[in-house]
Amino acid sequence: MYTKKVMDHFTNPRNMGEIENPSGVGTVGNAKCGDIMRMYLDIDDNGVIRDVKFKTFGCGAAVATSSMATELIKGKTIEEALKVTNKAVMEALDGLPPVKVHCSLLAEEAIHAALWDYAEKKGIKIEGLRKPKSDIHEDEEEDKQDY
Amino acid sequence: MYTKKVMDHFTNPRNMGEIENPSGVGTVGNAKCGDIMRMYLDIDDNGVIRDVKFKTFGCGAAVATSSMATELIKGKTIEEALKVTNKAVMEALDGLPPVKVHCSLLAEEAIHAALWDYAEKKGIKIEGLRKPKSDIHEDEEEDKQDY
Amino acid sequence: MEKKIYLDNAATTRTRPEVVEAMLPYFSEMFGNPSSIYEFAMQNKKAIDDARSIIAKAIGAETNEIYFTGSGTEADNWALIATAEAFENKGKHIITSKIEHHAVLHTCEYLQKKRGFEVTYIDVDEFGCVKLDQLEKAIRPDTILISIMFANNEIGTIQPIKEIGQIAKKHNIIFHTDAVQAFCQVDIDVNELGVDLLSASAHKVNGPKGIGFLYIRKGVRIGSFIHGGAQERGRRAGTENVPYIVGFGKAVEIAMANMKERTKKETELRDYLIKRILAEVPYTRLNGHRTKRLPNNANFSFQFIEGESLLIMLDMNNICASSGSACTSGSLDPSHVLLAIGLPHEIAHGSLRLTLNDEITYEDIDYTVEKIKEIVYKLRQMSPLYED
Amino acid sequence: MEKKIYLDNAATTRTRPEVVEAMLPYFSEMFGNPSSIYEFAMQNKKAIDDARSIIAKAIGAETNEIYFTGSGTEADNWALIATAEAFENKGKHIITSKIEHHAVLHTCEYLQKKRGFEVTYIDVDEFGCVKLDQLEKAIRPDTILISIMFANNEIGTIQPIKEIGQIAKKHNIIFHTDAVQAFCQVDIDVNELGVDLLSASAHKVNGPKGIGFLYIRKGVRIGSFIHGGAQERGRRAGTENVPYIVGFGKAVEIAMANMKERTKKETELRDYLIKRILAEVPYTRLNGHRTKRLPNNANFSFQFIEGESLLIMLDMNNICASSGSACTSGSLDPSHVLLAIGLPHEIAHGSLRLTLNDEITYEDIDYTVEKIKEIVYKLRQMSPLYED
Ligand SMILES: Cc1ncc(COP(=O)(O)O)c(C=O)c1O
Ligand SMILES: Cc1ncc(COP(=O)(O)O)c(C=O)c1O
Ligand code: FES
Ligand code: FES
Repeated sequence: MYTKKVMDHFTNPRNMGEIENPSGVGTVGNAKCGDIMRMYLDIDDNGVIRDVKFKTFGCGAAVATSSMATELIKGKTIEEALKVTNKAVMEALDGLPPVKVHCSLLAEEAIHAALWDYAEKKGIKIEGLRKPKSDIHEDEEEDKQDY
Repeated sequence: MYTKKVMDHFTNPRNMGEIENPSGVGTVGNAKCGDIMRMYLDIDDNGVIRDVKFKTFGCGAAVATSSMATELIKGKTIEEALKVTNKAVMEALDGLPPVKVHCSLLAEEAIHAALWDYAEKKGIKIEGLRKPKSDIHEDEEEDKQDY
Repeated sequence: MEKKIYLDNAATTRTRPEVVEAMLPYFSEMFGNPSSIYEFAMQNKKAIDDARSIIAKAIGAETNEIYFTGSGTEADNWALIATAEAFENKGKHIITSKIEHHAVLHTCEYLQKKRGFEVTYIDVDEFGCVKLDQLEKAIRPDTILISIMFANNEIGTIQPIKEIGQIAKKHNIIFHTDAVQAFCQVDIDVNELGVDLLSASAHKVNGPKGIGFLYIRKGVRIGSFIHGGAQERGRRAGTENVPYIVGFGKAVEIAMANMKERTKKETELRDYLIKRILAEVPYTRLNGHRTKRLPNNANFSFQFIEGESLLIMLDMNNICASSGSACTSGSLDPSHVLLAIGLPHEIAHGSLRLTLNDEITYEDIDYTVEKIKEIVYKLRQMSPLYED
Repeated sequence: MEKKIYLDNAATTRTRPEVVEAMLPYFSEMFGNPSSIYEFAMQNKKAIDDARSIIAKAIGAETNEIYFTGSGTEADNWALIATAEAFENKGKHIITSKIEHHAVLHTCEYLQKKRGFEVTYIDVDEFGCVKLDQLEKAIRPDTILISIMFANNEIGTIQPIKEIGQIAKKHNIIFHTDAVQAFCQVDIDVNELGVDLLSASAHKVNGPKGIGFLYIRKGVRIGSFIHGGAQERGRRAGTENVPYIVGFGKAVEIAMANMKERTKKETELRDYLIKRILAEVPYTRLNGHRTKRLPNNANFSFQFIEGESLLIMLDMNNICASSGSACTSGSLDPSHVLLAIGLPHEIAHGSLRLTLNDEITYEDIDYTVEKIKEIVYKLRQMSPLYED
């Protein structure tokens, strides 16, 4: 059901763990399946993401997308990180089964939540960042029959 | 589905044919399945059935019961012939499948019809013989589920 | 055992050895439940999808428009009952024909008696063709479904499906066709024909007994008939019969590959059989349409004789045949199909259906014709209706 | 392929080679339609009757109380829908439990939404046992059916069927039990238990997928669910799946013959597995009843981890297992059964069902326990819920 890349990131997740005293940390839950993801960011003074770690309680897709998402934002600026959408993560993983698309939203939201935490701590405003909901959910599938 | 005896009487029916100038002839039809049986009797002055022939348009069971019924009444008196019930015919054939029980009524009724014809021609009354219906039918099965 | 001449291929067919071969690995080796998550079972999901796409292609459908069922009968029940339930707010009137299979007729009866539906049964002409003008006139504002079989299982008549599809479309009514007998015997393209729902069954095309499918056109929103697990994309519950699905796929693959050649051969044999019987057995008629008929179907009425006796005697001569449809052989009523084409009761009773396959030879047909001649003669001698 | 340790026998089982052997002749040799009149097909009728009587004996029923269906799910649908239709004049209330299989739950939902029935879903206690007092209190004058499963497919809890039978009898209500998981695993005598309708499925007892049966007590007058031909004494239409019926008979014959020995062995292994897991994996609970459980079922919740990840990692180690029931693995909801026994959402998510067969060895169990320990440890390291 999962692609090779998903399986690779699932079995050998990159950047799994915690960061002590992170610049920002965000935890989001998926209302749809009850799964949870926490993202830790270490951001330097130039707004570059020096390090990123995650912890995930979730399915294979959730673990793999967290892992891939951290890879995609590591070393990037905040602005660049904001452009990493769940679609980009999925593409980097060679796709997810339709029923698992919503899992990838978890990663996107967790990054946003961690950035929001960073901005609040710093007392700054990040252009284009909305306050993340603690529970995310995707729009209803268009046609339930199609998966 | 049929016993050996039924198959024997079906493939080699006894007394199949017609009698010219019969003492009595009766034709009955089965309202249930549309099948038809005609019985010819040759009865001597002592009321003994000297010869009997039949013709049947019907299923294997109808042919076999006609054949067996003629065997059972041949050489018998009218009174004895009246005692040959469809049950007796069935027993003599080692039984019929439940769905075919009604076929054996055809033979019983055909004998009665031929005897009735004989009695009318002779202007006599035969004890215990009712006017046969031209269409016979059995009582409805008790439990349709049981076959 | 002596050689059997099996002329009852409309009742059921031999499962091809290649089909059995294809199914075998899925019993004791790849036996996983296709809904399971592990690799061992996921291969079965793929096997199912492959079969589904073979079958979809055979009727010009999309793969995800095919839903496997436990029989042709279940597919018919599903089509009728779920459509009735989905559209009963729009109306409770259904149109079908007098010569449908019992899988449709008895389901209609159920909808009438238990669910408050009204059903109009359209007449057929003497050849068994549904009367199109009557059909169109029967349409009412509350008509929600037209169900007309593709080809009849007794007399083989092929219906004007395309015309019916156009009528249904014009009036915006769902169109179901029971194609159990037609599938892999005649060309079918659901889009060209305007069919919304189509039923078929594997055991009529050299697949196993106990599996069928329902084609549901994308966008036709009917519910489930069997409720439970999320199999078949949530529309037909029950652990998938992986071996039979694979076998069905294989059977269709073979049947579609050899269809042209096979039906040509069968048509020739059929016409030879019909010609000889009509020429050599007096008081005999062909039932069904002379040309708009299934390539493998011949159906005769022999006056003055009764069907069961004929069948038993053919059986004693190693010829397997039937009079009505197999599933009603427990019944004593004359065939509703033969009555519908106007045969009187006694003549309907003396009917014989011979349905060929591509292994039947001219020799087999010659032998069968000779036996029929002998037996019909013998039974007529026995018949009170026959005066010679 | 490396050796697989198949611990998902509640999802489906391997079809026994002896069963395949028994079915084989009915595909390409004795392929006749059992409803046909000729000898060639009549032997199949007998084969069906033989299988039917083996199965009847296995539950203490009469031969003609067994009706073959296309799956366990179909049997459940039939029992519920036909009973609802037969008795709706008496009342439109049904009682079932919160932990039924979806084949029952979704059919109840259908009856509620589409057919105007009311359904009461009885609670279970923390071990998954149906609350009898609540059940009896739920009975109303218009209650027509009680449907409680014999044993649960996820947590293995065996229900007090005899007591429920007595309650049903006392109130003159039809009692159906879904025995798909219990059949051939625990002793069943329909008369002793007071069961009126019972469903089972072949593929859970080493038979093929796609065949089940419904036991209908003589005198319980419910109609058909699938309408059409006169098969199964007029109660279940569709050409009989002769090979699978024969195979089902064979599977039951074997399963009943070795039941005592097999379940004893499975129970020992099960208890060994449970003991080790509870002792060696911290933050773990056993779901279901400690002793009133299926001999081959073990179900655990591992706190802080999520089921799918666990299953995939087990799969990578050649262990086939499941979390909920296979047929809902497409769904993201946590198991309704685990929620019903009171587990919070996150704990329900981390559940693992291991279901044995009699080929599993102590060695297999030891290997499995070691792998579970490793994987649970690894996943907990990854979990934001786990603080060590
Ligand atoms: C308790 C229970 N009921 C019903 C079913 C459905 O049986 P089937 O897969 O044969 O439709 C299953 C298993 O799938 C089950 O475990
Ligand atoms: C026209 C037609 N419809 C439906 C069916 C039923 O198919 P199945 O036997 O697979 O239930 C048959 C044959 O039995 C048929 O000939
Ligand atoms: S199912 Fe919950 S994150 Fe994938
Ligand atoms: S069925 Fe008509 S007499 Fe037997």
